[in-house]
Amino acid sequence: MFINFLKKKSTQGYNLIQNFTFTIVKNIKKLEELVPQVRRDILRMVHGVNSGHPGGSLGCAEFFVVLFFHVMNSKNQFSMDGEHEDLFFLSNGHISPVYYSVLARNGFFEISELSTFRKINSRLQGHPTTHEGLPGVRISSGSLGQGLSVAIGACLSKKLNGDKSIVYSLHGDGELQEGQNWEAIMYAGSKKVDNLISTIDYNKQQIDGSTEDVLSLGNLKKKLESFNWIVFEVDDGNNISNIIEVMDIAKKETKKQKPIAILLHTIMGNGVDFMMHTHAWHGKAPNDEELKNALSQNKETHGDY
Amino acid sequence: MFINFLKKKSTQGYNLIQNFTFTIVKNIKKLEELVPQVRRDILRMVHGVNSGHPGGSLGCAEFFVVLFFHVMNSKNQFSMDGEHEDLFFLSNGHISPVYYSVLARNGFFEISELSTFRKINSRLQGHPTTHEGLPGVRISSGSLGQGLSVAIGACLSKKLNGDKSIVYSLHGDGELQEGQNWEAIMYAGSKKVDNLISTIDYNKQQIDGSTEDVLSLGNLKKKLESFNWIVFEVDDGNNISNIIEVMDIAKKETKKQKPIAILLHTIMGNGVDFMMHTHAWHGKAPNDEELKNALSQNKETHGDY
Amino acid sequence: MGTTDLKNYSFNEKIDTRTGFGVGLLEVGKINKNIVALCADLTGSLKMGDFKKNFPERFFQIGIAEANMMGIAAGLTIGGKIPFTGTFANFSTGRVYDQIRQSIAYSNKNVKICASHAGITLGEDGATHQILEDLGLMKMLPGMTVINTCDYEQTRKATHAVANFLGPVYLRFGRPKVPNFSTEIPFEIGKGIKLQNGNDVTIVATGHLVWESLEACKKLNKKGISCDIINIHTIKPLDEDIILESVKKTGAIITCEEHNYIGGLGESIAGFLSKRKPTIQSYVATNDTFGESGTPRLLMKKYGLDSETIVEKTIKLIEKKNQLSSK
Amino acid sequence: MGTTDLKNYSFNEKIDTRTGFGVGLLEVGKINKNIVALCADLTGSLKMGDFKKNFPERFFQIGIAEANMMGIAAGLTIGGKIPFTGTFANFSTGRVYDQIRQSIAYSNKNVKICASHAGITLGEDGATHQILEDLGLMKMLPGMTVINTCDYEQTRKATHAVANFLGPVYLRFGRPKVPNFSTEIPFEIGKGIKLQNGNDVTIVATGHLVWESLEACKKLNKKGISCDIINIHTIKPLDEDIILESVKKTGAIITCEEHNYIGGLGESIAGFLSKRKPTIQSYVATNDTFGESGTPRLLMKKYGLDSETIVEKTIKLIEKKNQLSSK
Ligand SMILES: Cc1ncc(C[n+]2csc(CCOP(=O)(O)OP(=O)(O)O)c2C)c(N)n1
Ligand SMILES: Cc1ncc(C[n+]2csc(CCOP(=O)(O)OP(=O)(O)O)c2C)c(N)n1
Ligand SMILES: [Mg+2]
Ligand SMILES: [Mg+2]
Repeated sequence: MFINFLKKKSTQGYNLIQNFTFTIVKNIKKLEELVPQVRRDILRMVHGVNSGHPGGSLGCAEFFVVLFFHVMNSKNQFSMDGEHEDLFFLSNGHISPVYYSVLARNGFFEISELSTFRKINSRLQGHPTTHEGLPGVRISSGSLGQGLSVAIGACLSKKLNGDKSIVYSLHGDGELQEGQNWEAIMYAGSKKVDNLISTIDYNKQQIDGSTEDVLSLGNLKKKLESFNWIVFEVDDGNNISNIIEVMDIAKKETKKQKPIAILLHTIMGNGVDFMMHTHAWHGKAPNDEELKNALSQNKETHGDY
Repeated sequence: MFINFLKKKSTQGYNLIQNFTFTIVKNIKKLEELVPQVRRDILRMVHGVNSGHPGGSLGCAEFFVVLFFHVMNSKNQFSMDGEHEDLFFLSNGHISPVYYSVLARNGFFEISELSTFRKINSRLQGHPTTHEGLPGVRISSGSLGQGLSVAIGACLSKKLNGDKSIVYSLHGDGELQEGQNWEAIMYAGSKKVDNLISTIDYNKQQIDGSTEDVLSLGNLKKKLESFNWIVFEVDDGNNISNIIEVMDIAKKETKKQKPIAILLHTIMGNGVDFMMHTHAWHGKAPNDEELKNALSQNKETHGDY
Repeated sequence: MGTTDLKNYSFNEKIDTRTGFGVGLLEVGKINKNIVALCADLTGSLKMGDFKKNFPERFFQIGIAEANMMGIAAGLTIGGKIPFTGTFANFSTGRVYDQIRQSIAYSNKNVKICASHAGITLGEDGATHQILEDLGLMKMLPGMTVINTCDYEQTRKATHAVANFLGPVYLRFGRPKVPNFSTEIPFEIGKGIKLQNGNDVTIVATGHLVWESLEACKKLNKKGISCDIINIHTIKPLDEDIILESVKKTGAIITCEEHNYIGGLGESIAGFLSKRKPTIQSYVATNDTFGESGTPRLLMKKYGLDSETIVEKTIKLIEKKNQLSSK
Repeated sequence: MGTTDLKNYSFNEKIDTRTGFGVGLLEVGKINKNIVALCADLTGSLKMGDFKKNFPERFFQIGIAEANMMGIAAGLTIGGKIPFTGTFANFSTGRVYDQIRQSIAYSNKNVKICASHAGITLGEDGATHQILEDLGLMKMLPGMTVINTCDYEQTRKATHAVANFLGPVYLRFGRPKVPNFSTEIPFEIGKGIKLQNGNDVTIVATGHLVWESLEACKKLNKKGISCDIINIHTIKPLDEDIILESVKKTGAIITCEEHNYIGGLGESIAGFLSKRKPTIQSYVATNDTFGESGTPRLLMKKYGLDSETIVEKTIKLIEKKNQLSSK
């Protein structure tokens, strides 16, 4: 129960813990403890409305936990401009469940609000949006392929403002089939956008099947390097220590005239045995029986919403 | 004057030279002789309406002459479907002057029609289009970045039809900044579209300056190879023998599970000294004085329109 | 004012329009071997699976690259293929407008752009996916035929009609299960369908709003208001005659569509009536807002796209008509 | 019917609207250092060179990648920048509709989409570049402000207004040199401008058609027809009051725009009049066709966008109005 009170942020006037000294949680065990709770949130949110995207969300649970509880340097109070704090953009907006869970657990809004996911009049839209004013979200996504351009724009804005913080982004691997990504990849590589760390959720799955079958990405590392990016590859992207390590290294490589990509090999549906290693749960909710089974595999560590 | 009567093609009922045995003009000298005439056409067309794109057109004169008079296997009568003949798609439609000149000189329509370029009620639109029924044109272009996808579609159509002929396309180098190209490059590479030979007019110039300054393409060969393409590079892409040679080699590499790209290093404005090696004449017409100068550098070999 | 005997439209099942497309596509694929299909990683959602299974060599999985899909479709027509592209409505139109414009519409290529999950009834995915502007986008393209079907059977028939039609077509359908009532009703591109005869008001409806307008008609009839109900499935070219004839009789028109009132069918009708016979009009459509997540039914209610809204707006419209004529 | 004393609008020079944008951009750039500019390889055509020269660090050359440009612009707003994007109108709208929709409009980002070479007066480049649907595209987006200026001075002023306005804006202007007559006329977003007072017909014009309508007005006046001339520079939000007041007086309206009659300003006006006061209307606009190469002047004549066409259509419209009222 410790983590969701670490920081309280909001634009809506919740009780704020002011003057809270920002603490980077270095304790891997504690991060690991949070993961099953995030998985439970994802599963229960998606089950609750019988729609949404558990597969990609589960595969990125460890990444989000590390990013928000360990890596990013952010302020207590959420502001759209995010000056002098690290920013994050989710390009593959369909994995909103993991984003919302971690935002809530990180204090951006009340955990209880997770129960409104995808319901009418909610701030937790099917895909993340600024339109309803949810703290933590700085751009709408859902239509794939647009997030990298936005992240680059934020990088340029930071440079103009003399703001040394870093911009993070996350993208699906199937999403990289969208051409706008390659415009942005070319721009960032050629124009030396070096305050950017973009992670690819490299789960090798998309809606219609494996990415290999649908439209192979071939050698993605080679591709990105040919566009002048620094590329790190993490073989087990569901391992917290690995993620911490690569993010620490990546951070040190910023400000060196090149954008940074992290190919995070993840397992879609990670943490729920019958959802793993398949595209089947990309956008399908578990039924009651399946939910029970899935939850039994993940302990309630921080209290369900 | 021999060349413009080699083939007469049209859908409009011009006099057709029937049963004309298709002759591949192997005589490099005769191809070379045509080039200054094509340049004259380009210059006079653009001057005539004080608009249009001489730079890229001049740089590709040799390529078009070789493609249409040596490489492509096409029928006497133009048909939209182009079954069992090689097809060509111009993606960088702004270099229509060279396209029109070579189409006319190759018998697709009357040479005199070149005088209608960019004038109201003409079939020779600023950018090539099927809309006015000009023989030789199978797709509209002008808005950049769309032609490679279309060429791939034609390749797939040929494969379905058991048609062994080849699809050729031409693209600007600046044009490759458009993301749709990379969608198409990924598709052709991953899906093994191997009846396609795509040439890049690698003149390193675009509207606002050198491609290096505007948005560098970096190592283009490495990029395309990382997308599973076979890449040939021609250092002097304004040399007829070089073009013939590379096209012959490329043809032999088709049907080998990979698409083929030719990086044709050309000189923008080639053949007119004051237009060469600069982006200044990308889309600017010469005035009377400049035209005279330019024409004086290029002999009338086949009769002006 | 007065009631009329209503035709009774019944249905055996609720079924989604996109299944009508999937079934139709398989059928036309069997008839004409030049028909090919392309999909951008949404084969199941578009119900193209059966076509793919039966004609694997005529099915092209493009990946998540809609612009490339439109260009490839245009290229496939060269050599005689008839390509049907499939993806959600937003990615079929807004995402690829310039590609459709140049490579398909201006090039006059025989491509059938088939778009599922149109409008707000897409539901839970929310506003980024709920395009409410696609009819407007496609109607502005010279040479484009624009169709929005209302139920399973109309969609299936439209798929056949579109396959036999020469020229670019935009075919719009949706995600939710809706009453399948038009089994006996023929379908012809460009020809509106008179569903009910009445005198007090003309109700023109398209897509999912057709069933709502039939429901509204029943309720209005009970209140003593009789309605002409016209199903305009072809937004372009518009069947002006059937509308004109009706408004000459009723003197008031209400247009019902799952679309922004700006730029949609309603504006097209106001546009042509303003030239021929200016008529008081009311709009059942979204009110220039983005959509949001929710169930289709709740969203239709919240955004004023249900039969209740049609009833309310019709009553107000008739009041306005009477005020105007008594002036 | 009757003539009126016409206000005289004179001009010292013909100058393109895009130069008004370029000058305005430099001016606002000097005033507000948060203003940044982005261009997709058309700096000269957009007249952004002076901004680039004066503020090199605030100018972003994106290359030929319009989708990326829109996304980068959206991202730049985070941290307080006010991005002005510049490319031709087609590549500012149709090419990037979904990007504008999601990353700018739905995200409510303070991006100014500045579009040159709109409409048929782009001239010789031809149809692929002559977008006649951009007003329709942009007006359908919730929250988008849509402006089409008529001359150098109005464009310059609009650039200032837009810089001071919070929210996404589409600012449309053109390529050819046109009379610069509105030096003394103030500009306010959303506020139509009454240019002439008359009684027989309301002429609403936007963009390059404003000068044509003033010319037409003079000719019509000589024929004894007096016109209300309204310059609607803001297509959205539309100044409904100024139009309504005028048609209440004249009973007939003609809308003039360099745009497809489908989906443009004319349909917006027909749409709102059909709710408030159905009025006989005539359209000076392109007739659902693509454009073609030619000089701006010849094209305006061929596609019915010149003062002569306005005169002809006005005369016919008044005949129709009289027929209707004598019924
Ligand atoms: C432009 C666009 N096209 C199509 C879709 C539909 N869609 C949503 S998720 C998805 C698959 C994405 O694959 P990937 O990025 O690998 O994500 P994962 O399935 O691994 O979560 C598709 C095609 C979309 N949202 N946006
Ligand atoms: C989508 C699109 N964006 C912008 C333009 C405007 N434009 C025409 S040609 C050109 C430069 C193209 O550069 P390149 O492909 O290198 O051709 P080159 O200048 O070498 O002839 C641009 C930006 C366009 N025609 N289409
Ligand atoms: Mg994936
Ligand atoms: Mg070039």
